[in-house]
Amino acid sequence: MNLAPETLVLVALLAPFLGALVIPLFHAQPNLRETVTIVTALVLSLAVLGLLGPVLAGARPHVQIIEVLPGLALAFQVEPLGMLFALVASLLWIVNSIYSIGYMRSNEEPRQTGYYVCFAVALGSTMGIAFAKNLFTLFLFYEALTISTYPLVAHRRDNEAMRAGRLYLLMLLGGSLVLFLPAIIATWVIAGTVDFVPGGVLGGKAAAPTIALLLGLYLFGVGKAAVMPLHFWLPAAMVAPTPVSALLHAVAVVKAGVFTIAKLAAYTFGLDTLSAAGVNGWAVYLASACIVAASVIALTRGNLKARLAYSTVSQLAYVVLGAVIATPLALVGSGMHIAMHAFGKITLFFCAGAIYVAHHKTEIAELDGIGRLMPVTMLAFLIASLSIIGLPPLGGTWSKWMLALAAADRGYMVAVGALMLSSLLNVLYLLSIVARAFFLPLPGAPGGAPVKIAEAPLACVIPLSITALASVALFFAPDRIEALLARLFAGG
Amino acid sequence: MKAVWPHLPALQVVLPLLGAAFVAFMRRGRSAFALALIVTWLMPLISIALLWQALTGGTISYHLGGWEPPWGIEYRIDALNGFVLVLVSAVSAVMMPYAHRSIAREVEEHRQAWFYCMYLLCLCGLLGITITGDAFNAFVFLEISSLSTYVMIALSHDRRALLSAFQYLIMGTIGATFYVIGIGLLYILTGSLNMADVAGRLAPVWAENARAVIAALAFITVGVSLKLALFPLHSWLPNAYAYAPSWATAFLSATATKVAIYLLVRYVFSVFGVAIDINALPIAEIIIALSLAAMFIASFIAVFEANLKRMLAYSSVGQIGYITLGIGLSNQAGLTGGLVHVVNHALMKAALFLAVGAMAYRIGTVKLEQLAGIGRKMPLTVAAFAVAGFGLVGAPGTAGFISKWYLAVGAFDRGWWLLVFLIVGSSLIALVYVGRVLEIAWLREPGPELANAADPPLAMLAPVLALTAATVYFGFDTEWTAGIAATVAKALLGGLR
Amino acid sequence: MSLDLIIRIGTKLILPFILLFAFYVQFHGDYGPGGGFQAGVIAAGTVILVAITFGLATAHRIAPHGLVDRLIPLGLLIFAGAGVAGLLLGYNYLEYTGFSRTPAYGHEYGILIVEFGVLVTVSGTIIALFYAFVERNR
Amino acid sequence: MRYLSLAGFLFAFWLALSGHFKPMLLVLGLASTTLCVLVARRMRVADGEGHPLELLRGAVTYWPWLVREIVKSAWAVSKIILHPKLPISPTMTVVRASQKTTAGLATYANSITLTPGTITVAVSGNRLTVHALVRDNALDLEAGGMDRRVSRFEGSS
Amino acid sequence: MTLVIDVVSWVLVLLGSFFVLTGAVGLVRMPEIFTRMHAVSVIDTLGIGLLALGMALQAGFSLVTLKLVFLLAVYFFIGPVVTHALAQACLHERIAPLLTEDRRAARAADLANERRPS
Amino acid sequence: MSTLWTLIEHYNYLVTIFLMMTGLYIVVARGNMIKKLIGLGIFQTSVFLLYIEPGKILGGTAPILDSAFTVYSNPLPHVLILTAIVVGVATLALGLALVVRINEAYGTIEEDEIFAEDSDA
Amino acid sequence: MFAVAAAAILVALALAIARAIRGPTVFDRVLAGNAVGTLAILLLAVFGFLTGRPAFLDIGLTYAMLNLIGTLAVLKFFRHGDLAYDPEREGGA
Ligand code: NA
Ligand code: NA
Repeated sequence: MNLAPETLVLVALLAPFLGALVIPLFHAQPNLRETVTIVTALVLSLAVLGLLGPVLAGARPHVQIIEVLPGLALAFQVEPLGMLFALVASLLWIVNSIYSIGYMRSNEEPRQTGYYVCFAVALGSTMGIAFAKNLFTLFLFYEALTISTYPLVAHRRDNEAMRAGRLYLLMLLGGSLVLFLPAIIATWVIAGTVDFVPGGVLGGKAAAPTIALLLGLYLFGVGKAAVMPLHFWLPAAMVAPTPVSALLHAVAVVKAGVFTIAKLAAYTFGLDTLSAAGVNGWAVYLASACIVAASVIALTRGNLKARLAYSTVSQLAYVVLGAVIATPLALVGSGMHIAMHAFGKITLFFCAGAIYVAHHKTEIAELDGIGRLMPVTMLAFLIASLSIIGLPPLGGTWSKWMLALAAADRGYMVAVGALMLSSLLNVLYLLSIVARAFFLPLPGAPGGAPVKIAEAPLACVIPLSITALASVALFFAPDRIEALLARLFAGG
Repeated sequence: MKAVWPHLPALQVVLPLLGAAFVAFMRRGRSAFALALIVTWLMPLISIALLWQALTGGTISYHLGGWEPPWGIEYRIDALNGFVLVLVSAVSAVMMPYAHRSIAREVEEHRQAWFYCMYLLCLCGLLGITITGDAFNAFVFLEISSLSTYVMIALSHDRRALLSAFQYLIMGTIGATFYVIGIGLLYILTGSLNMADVAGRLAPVWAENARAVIAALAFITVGVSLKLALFPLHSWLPNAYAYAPSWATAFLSATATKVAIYLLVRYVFSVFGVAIDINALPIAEIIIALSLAAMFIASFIAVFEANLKRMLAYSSVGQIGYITLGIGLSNQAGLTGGLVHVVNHALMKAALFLAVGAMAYRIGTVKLEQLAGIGRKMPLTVAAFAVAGFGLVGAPGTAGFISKWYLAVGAFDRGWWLLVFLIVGSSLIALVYVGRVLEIAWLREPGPELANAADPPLAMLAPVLALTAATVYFGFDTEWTAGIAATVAKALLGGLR
Repeated sequence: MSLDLIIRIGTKLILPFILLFAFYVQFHGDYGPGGGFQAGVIAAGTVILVAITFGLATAHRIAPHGLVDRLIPLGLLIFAGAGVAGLLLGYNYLEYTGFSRTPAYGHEYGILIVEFGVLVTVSGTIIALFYAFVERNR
Repeated sequence: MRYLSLAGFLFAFWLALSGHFKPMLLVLGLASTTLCVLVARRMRVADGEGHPLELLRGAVTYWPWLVREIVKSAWAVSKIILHPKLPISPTMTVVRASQKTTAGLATYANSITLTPGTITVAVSGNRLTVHALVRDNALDLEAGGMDRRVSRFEGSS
Repeated sequence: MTLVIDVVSWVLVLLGSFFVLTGAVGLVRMPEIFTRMHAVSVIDTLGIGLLALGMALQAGFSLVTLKLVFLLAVYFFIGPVVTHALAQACLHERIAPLLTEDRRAARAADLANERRPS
Repeated sequence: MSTLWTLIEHYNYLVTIFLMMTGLYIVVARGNMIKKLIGLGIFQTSVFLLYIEPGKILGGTAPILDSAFTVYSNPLPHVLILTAIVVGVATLALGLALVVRINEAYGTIEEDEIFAEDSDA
Repeated sequence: MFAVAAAAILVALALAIARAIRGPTVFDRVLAGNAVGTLAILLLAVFGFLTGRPAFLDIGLTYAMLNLIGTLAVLKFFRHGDLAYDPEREGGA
């Protein structure tokens, strides 16, 4: 099958939405229903993978659906950053789907049909974001992603979940409407276009303070990037089922946020414009502060998922940092960190979910000795933790290294310091869990006595093993990602 | 066909009038509905032909009774009112099939024929206001539409509708009287009632007696603003919309206020604007301030309304604020935004009110607390509500986004950054009131009282879905909405002195 | 109280003249719009007078409900129909020039027809309102 | 006959009002008159009471007499009104009406009312209850001068 | 001739005005409803009549004059009916007329006696 | 002095404004619906006076019976007043009909009592 | 001459209005109201003569007729509380 890249773009965009339409038809046959999900995810991944070759070869497949206003179109174009994001999201969706089946069935969760529908719509929206040719298209799918994930966040339907859902909707949709949209319109008014153009469209169109203001609007307006202090929604959303958390933290939502920031830096502001005097300095310091502050807060959380959530807030700030440092190296680091963190964090969440499925434990204090009950899970947890911390031989090493290098390059020593301090804090808040799991005695069991291994169902364990192994694999294949991202700067 | 062609302007108004007369002879609601349906479906054919003529061949002038203007009454169709004619007639035509079952449920049997008679009169009045080029004739049509509206509201079986109709009658009459005082002053000053003629004669009068011209402008603006429910002259609207028969509410929200807005635009830009330097007066500032108040205060009240129809009614007051804001901005993008929101809001609000009417049809109430889980029972209806509701929020992919885009660009073009944030910020309030409904409708479990609820019959469902689809369609293809609105705005602004 | 003699006779005496006066106003409204309205009011007044002095039943005998309710749309039809007839004769709406070979007469006839429509509608409306008012508790 | 006469009166009324003798208006006048007569028939108003054709002949002498009476009593009432002491002596009384027809009776009662100073308050059979501004007016009526005059007017036909 | 007409119409109009004023004064001065009716009847008869006559003389014999006469005639037919209805309504509402003498009872008896012998 | 003259010359404006204010006041201040309608009627009446002025300016007169019959007459102010009166009468009639039905439904025509009754329900 | 008449009528109008306001019974008001109407017509007629518009006579005629109907209606309404009261059918009051 040799489809034109443009067709593949359309397939990638439409497959999840078609899947979402088909899933409810099999409401009464869960096995068929889940098959639809998996097939859809596979089709999506194949389509995205099919695009990789042409993009690496320098093609920029481009599809315009309709011109909404003169100069403003619903249009798509695949470029390296989006390619990477789409790849990560689509591959992780397969894994996440398998994991979902194990998790949702084991927990006998209600409303599963709606759950899978929303998931598919969310993935379709993510593809829209990844392939958007302009800010309008991106914004459209950005909002669709928020709306489609809202029922997932409120999945439990109790008061806490509803409150989290409301907060989620208000902060993401609200923030995007109040800050992001005006920023887009301002870009339109200033630059006369909102297209993503290599080298940016704002260069020379406005004074530095205006650009700086615009940067602020974007940074805070793109709420999915969870830049502090607009990050509350993310910890609150922990009430959702674990696969949803994985979706939020690794597959789609927050990644869409930081991806948007990175894309804005490369294609709307342009690195030269962004790194000019008086534009980005404050943002670098803000990102650095976020990195440290979120890590410190993570340390204080006793709930496993909450700690992971604040860890995410901190790690997202890495990506933002790279974007606002605005050098090619920093941007490559950013893009790479999107992928690296995705695999690491999804593993951690899968592990947290597996612990919940198998033993209904959510607090870190309850995890004493759990490594003996769930050795595979906790080994994966260890691998992922090391990747997040940025230690070799794991993928996270490279992205962190590039970011630190770029910061030092530009003389942002505070950023370098923040990165180092954060790594230290990562060690503390992640490895302490691993240590507790393996070295502390299991409560209620006599010391040293052999315990029966009690892992979560295979549908949970296999995905988390795969993602953990992928984190290792990524350490050895950074050049592929770099090659892809290097295309960002390869002559327009 | 050829013989009919030149007389389309007359037929646009006369057919509903004749229809109303025939319907009045009927006793049964069913046959009355059938005739009303036929007449209503003819309307868009005529109005589209008229708009096409106006766009391709320039302004149409039809002399009623063969008398030459300015002495005789002239029907005058340019892009602006052709556009409004198409809106009013097309939206009515789309929603008409819905009426039969809904009205049968909400209006007593022996009054249904009477209801359709009033509806046709109202349609005649609204189209008349839009099509006529004569200020006094517009007043007559205004009153025809208003009087029939009062009756339509009062025909609801809810007794509170009577009080609402009465209050609307009081306010509406005051508004119409203000309007007629305004045109009376214009008549004294210029000796003419033909809008175009008045515009031509006003300039020398302005030089001589500016205060009187301002007084006329003020009277007309206040009078029309009452009709279009510009904050704070909106007090009649929430109750009238809440207690009228659901279909009537949808019809009125989509057409009546929009026609009043047309009248305001016509006077501000085509009559006064061409003769006097309208920017020298503080009218834009006043309109913008009131619009902002509407966008925030009325929307805020909507958040706390327990009755869904009242909630949407307050939302209308807020949304009208966006339209008048565009008028107040009076630059290319802003005016385009205001005008395109006339269409977009009409589509969205019609869809919303019809969706709510479908709920009323199925479960007999529109109290929010009794709608828990209704999304499960009436999935398509609530989905339509959601899409149109997100349109109100201005979510991208809906027509509402296009409106807000233009308005914000208009504010930027004026250099008013803060206003941009107010425009988008107010949509947050819409997000809250729409989201509140959706949360209850989708995320709660349905109670036993919803046991028999289901999506309404096709004749009711189809208009809801069609309008919702239009909301989405015009969020992407804007050639016929924003495109024409931009043309109109350009012509209006180009005519300004 | 039995029907008061003086009021009864006074009413009987004056009624035909009131009605004729209505027609006079109708046809002498300066040939312009307007006459039909006053005439309609006066004509309706005769029915109201009958109802007041001779009772509602008598009024109903003279102007039954079915008739009154149909007068309103009938007048409207006459009014709009005359206009449409103008259209059919190839002139603009409400242009009656075609009603006669002499345009001025045609116009005159047109106005007469329209005014008659107004008379019918107005009298029908007022009588209907009167009936609605007096019958509201019956 | 009565209808013919009514038609005559109505048409005369029309001509007086109209003042135009254009054929079209005359036609319209005739049509209106006919329509009025038809309606009058439907209303049953043009009977002996409603269109007292018989009283026409006597009217020539009766009316001038009545006008004279009105002038006299109006003057009298005016004097009373303008008199500083307002010398009124309101009196209610009952007078007998000797007319044979109801039209005649009504003529008498209305004549009393038309003359300032006296008002017919009620009619019951052939008894009229009258309110008079001064006692003398009441006594005059009781004496029956006007009654006889009206009866003669009635009888003359 | 015109002079004569002028003078006569002058006199008529002045007299009419006088009666109109007098009637109005009576309307205010009279103590209660029945007596007030008498005052108004001065306006309704001589007031209107003389003024109309004065004006008719000024206008000469024409359609307008004829019309004026018709107006008067209509007034003469309608006026007493209205007055009578009002008086009757007052009595019915038990508004007691202020009387120096009520001869009703006595007169009713007299009339009854009168009839019996005949 | 000249101001005074202007005022007197435009007495109909003064009367118009006076009637407008009176009518509006009654509409706003009275809770009785019939009184509100009366106020509304007064308010509407104010307009008729306004249209008398242009009649003078344009040299139009009220319809005269024996004037020559003109086919193409201007829309003289009296036509406008008449139309406005028709509209006003129709409005008041409809308002009255509504009040009658309100009285049937609520047993009162005082606005505050009706509000009280509806809030109880 | 007509100015004198107009003045007299105006004064009379004022007096009649005073009575209409003072009442005290509704019948006083009806009486005074009728007088006001009559005087107003008279005034119009005088003005009509002053300005050469005898069309006012038509107004006078209209008024006279409507006055009859109106007064009867008002009186009947006050008497029976009901305009539809039928003396022949419903017998004594
Ligand atoms: Na609306
Ligand atoms: Na008398």
